[in-house]
Amino acid sequence: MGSVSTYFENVKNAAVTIFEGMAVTLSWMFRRPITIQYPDRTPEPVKDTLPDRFRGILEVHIPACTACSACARACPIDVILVETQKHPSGKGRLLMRFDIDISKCMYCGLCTEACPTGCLRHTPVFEATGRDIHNLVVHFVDGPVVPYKHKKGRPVPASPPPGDIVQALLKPWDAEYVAWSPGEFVERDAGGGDGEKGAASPGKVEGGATGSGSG
Amino acid sequence: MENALNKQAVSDDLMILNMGPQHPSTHGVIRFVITGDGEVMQRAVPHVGYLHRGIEKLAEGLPYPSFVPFTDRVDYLAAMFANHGYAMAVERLLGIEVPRRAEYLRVIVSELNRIASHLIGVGAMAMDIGAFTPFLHGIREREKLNDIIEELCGARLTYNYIRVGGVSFDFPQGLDAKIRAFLDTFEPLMEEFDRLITVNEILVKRCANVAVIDAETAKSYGLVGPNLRGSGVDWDLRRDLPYSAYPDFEFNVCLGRGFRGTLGDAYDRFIVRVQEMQESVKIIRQALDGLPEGEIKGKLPRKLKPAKGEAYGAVESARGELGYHVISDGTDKPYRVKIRAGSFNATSIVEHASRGLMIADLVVLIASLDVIAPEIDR
Amino acid sequence: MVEEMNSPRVIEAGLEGGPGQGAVLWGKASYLLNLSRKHSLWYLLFATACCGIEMMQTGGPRTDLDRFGMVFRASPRQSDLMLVAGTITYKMADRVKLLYDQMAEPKYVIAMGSCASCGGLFQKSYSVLKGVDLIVPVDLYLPGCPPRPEALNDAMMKMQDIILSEDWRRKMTEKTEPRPQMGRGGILKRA
Amino acid sequence: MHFDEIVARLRERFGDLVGEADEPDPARPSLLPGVFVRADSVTDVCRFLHDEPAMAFEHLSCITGTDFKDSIHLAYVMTSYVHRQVIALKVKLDRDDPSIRTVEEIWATANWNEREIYDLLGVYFEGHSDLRRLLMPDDWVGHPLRKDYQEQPDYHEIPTTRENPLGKY
Repeated sequence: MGSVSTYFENVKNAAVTIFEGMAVTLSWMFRRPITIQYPDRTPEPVKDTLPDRFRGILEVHIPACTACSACARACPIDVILVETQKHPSGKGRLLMRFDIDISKCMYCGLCTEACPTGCLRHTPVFEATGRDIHNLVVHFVDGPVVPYKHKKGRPVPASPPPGDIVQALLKPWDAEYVAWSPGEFVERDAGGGDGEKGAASPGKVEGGATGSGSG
Repeated sequence: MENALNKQAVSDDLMILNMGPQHPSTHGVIRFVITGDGEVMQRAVPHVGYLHRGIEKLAEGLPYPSFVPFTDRVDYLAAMFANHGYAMAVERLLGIEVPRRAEYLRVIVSELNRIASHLIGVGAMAMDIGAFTPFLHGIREREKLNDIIEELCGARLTYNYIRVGGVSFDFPQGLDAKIRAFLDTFEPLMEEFDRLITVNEILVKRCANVAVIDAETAKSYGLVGPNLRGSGVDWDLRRDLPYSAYPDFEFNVCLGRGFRGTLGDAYDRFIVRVQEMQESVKIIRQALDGLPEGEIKGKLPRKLKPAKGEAYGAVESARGELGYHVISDGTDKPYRVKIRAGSFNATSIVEHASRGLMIADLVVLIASLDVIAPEIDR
Repeated sequence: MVEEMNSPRVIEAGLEGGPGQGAVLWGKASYLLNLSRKHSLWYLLFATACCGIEMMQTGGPRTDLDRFGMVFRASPRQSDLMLVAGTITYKMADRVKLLYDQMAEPKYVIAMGSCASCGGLFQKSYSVLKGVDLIVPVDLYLPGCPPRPEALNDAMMKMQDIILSEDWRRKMTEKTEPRPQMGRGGILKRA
Repeated sequence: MHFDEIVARLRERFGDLVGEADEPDPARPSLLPGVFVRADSVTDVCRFLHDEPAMAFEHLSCITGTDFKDSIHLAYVMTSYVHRQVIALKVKLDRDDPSIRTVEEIWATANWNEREIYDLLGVYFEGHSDLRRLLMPDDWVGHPLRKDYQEQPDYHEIPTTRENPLGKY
C-alpha cells in the first residue's frame, strides 16, 4: 500500500517539477536577452562600454616617459624592456627602446602603479590576435628619443585618448613578421625633452612609430 | 599501486577505464583510473598534476607584493579569496593592521566572488547530471558579477585586487547602487533557480544517497568548506576563526540537510552551496550598509621585509579553507609559500568515496565536491 | 557576395592546372566549401585553466558563439578547432599532442591567453610548457590573461577569415609542423 | 588551551622528545605558533594531539615541507575544531637522507600531503601505503622544491626554455 502511494507520489513529483522547470525556461523566452551582438551590431563599440579601470593592452605615451624603468622593475615576469643609452653629447640619456611583450603580459597592473608620470597605462583595447607571436611585441619607440624630464609644478604632456597609441602600433593580424630595428637618432633642438618640446613632439614620435608598425 | 591494480584486474576480470585528463565533467585536467566490475566501480583513483604550475616555487623568487597576481591563478573561479589569504598571511608576518574600510571592501568582493563561484559550481553539477539550462543561468548571472568586479578592479577573472595591507581601489562612483540592484534581482532569480533545478525530482533522485561521506571520514580527509558542512560538521572559518570584518555580520552557517537530515551525500553538498549564496547576499547587504569611511590601504614601508617567522593565513573560500603558510627569512622575498587548498583534499577523498558507486555517479561525486584543477595542483 | 566570389584571391586559390574556365568554376566551388566550413566551426572543449572559464563564458549567453555556428564538442573527433585555453604543463603536453592528432583534417589551433602562447607568467616555472607552439602548430595567438570573451570572439572571426581565404586541399596536404622559428617539439620528431 | 599549555603538556608527556617552541612575538600576535619534536616521535605526538580531548586537533590543514639548505623541515599545520586553534608541529630532517614515519593512520589526508612532499622534496615516508609521485610525471628528474634544484634542458625532447622576443632586435 505504502509503496504504491510512494510510487505515484514519485510520478507526480517528477511531472510537477519538470513542468515547473520548463515553465521557468519558457518564461525566459519573453524576457530581454542579454546577448550582445559583438562585433558590429552593438549600440556602441564594446571598447567604449568598458569601465575606466579595465586592464587591457598596455600602452606608453612616450613624450611623457622619463625612462626611469620603474615599470620594468615592477613587472614580476619581465614583460617590459626599457633600454637607455648615454646621449651622444655626453649630457643626459637617450631612450633607445621601449618594448612590451603583450603575448606574455598578465595584465596585473603592477607596472602602471609604479609609473611616476602615468604615461604607462592599461587601455580598453583587447583585440590583438595575431598569426605570428613575434608581432605581439609592441615597439613604442621607433628611434632613440630624449626622455621627458619631470619637474614639479609642470603638467605632464597631455596624452591622446587611451588606446589610440597602441591601436596604431599593433600590426595587422595576418601580417608577416618583419624584424624590427631601431631608427637613427635625430638631433632635436637643445633642451629637447622639456615641457613644451615634450608636448610638441608626440606627432613626430608617433608618426615614426606608426610607420614602423605598418611596415 | 598501479601494478597492483593491474594484477587484480587480470585475476578478477575487472575492467579498467580511463577518464580524463581531457573530459568535460572532470572540471579541469584531472584523470581518474576507474577499476570497475561492469558498471559498479571498485574504486576510482585520481591522478593529478596535469596543471601543476609550480606557483609555490615561483613565490620564492618574487618580492612579497609581486606574488599577489600569481595567487589569482590558484583559484580562478574565486580569485579574491586566493588574494585575501595571501595578503592576510603576509600582514600577519608584518604585524600590520588593515583599515576598516579595506576589510569591509574585502568582505564585499569576497562574498560577490563566492556567489560567482557557487553559480558555476551548482550549474556545472547540474550540467554534468544532464541539465544544461541551469549552467547557462549560472553563467548569465556570473556575467553581471564579472561586470561589477570589472568596474571595481579592471579584470574579470584575475583581479589582483586584495593587496598586502589593503585593497588596490576604492569603490567607483555608483558601484554601491549597482551591487544593490544586482542583489535585488538576484534574490528572485535564486527562487527561480530553485524552482528550475534545486527541487527538481530528477536532480534529487540523481544526487540523494549518492557518494555519502560521513562526518568522521570528512574530518579525517581534511575536507573543508561546503563539502565538510555537507557532511554535517559545523565549521566555518568566517565564524569560528574570525578574520577580516566577518565578526561584524550576522549570517548562518549552512549545514547539509537533505529531506531526511544530514547524510553527507551529493545533494547535501549541492544544497549547502545554494544556501550559501543566499547567506552571501545577506552579508553583502550588511557590509554595504555599514561601509565605514576612511583609508583603503594601510601604511606600508616601501620595501616589505618581514622579520623571521612563520604565519598561516586561512580564509573560508568558496571551496573551503584556503590557507597560505608563509615562511620568512628576513629578506624581501618569501622563503617558502605553501598553499593549502580545499580541492586538494576533496580530490583525495574520491578514491575512498567512489567505492561501490556506479560509473555514472562518479561524475556526480566529482561535481558535488566542486573541485578545480589549479587548487589541487597549484 | 558575387563580387567577393570573383575576387582574385578566390580565383587564384583554384588555379591548379592553369588559367581557364574550369579554374574559375573550381574557385567558386572552393569558396562555397570554405563558406560552409567557416560557418560550422566546431571547437574542442579543452579547458585547462583560467582561460577555460572565459571560454565557457564566451559560449554562454552573453557573447553567444552559437551565433556564428560555433558549438563546443567534447570529442576531438568531431571538432575542427582546438582552443588551447590555459596553461599546458609537461605532464599534459603529450595529451595535447594526442588530442591534436585525433582531430580530423583540416584542423586549426588557437593559443588562447598568455600561458598557451608562450608560457606567460609561468615562463620561469619548472613544469610549464613554454608555449603550445612547441608541440602543435598554432594558427592564431590571442593575448590576454585571460582574454575577454569578446577578444575570443574576435579571434574566432579571424579564424573564419583564415578558413575562407585558404584552399582546404592545400591545408590538408600541408605539413603540420610547428612554426620553424620557435624550435621543434620533440613529440613530433618521435612520431 | 593556550599554546604554552599545549607545549607544557607535550613536555610533560614526551619529555626530551619535544624541542624548542616559538616564543610569542608581541609585535606580531597572530604568527603561527610552532613546536619542534624529534622526528622519530612524530606519530606518537600526532596521535596524542589528535586523540586528547583537551587538544582534539582533528583537522590536518597541511604539511609544509621546507628546504633549509642544511636540513629539511616539515611543519604539520593542524586545526582544532573544538578549541578553535591552529598550531604547527615541526620536525627537522636530515637533508641527505630525509625519512620519517607516516601519519596516515591518524589523518587520512596525510596520504596525499606526504606524497606531495615526497614528490617535490624527496622526503621518504616509512609505512606509507602508496608512496608515488603525485604532481610531477613519474619519469621526472629531481625534486623541484629543493633549493638547489636544477631544471633539465628538455623533457621528452620538448625544450624547457623559450627565447625571449624582447632580447633581440
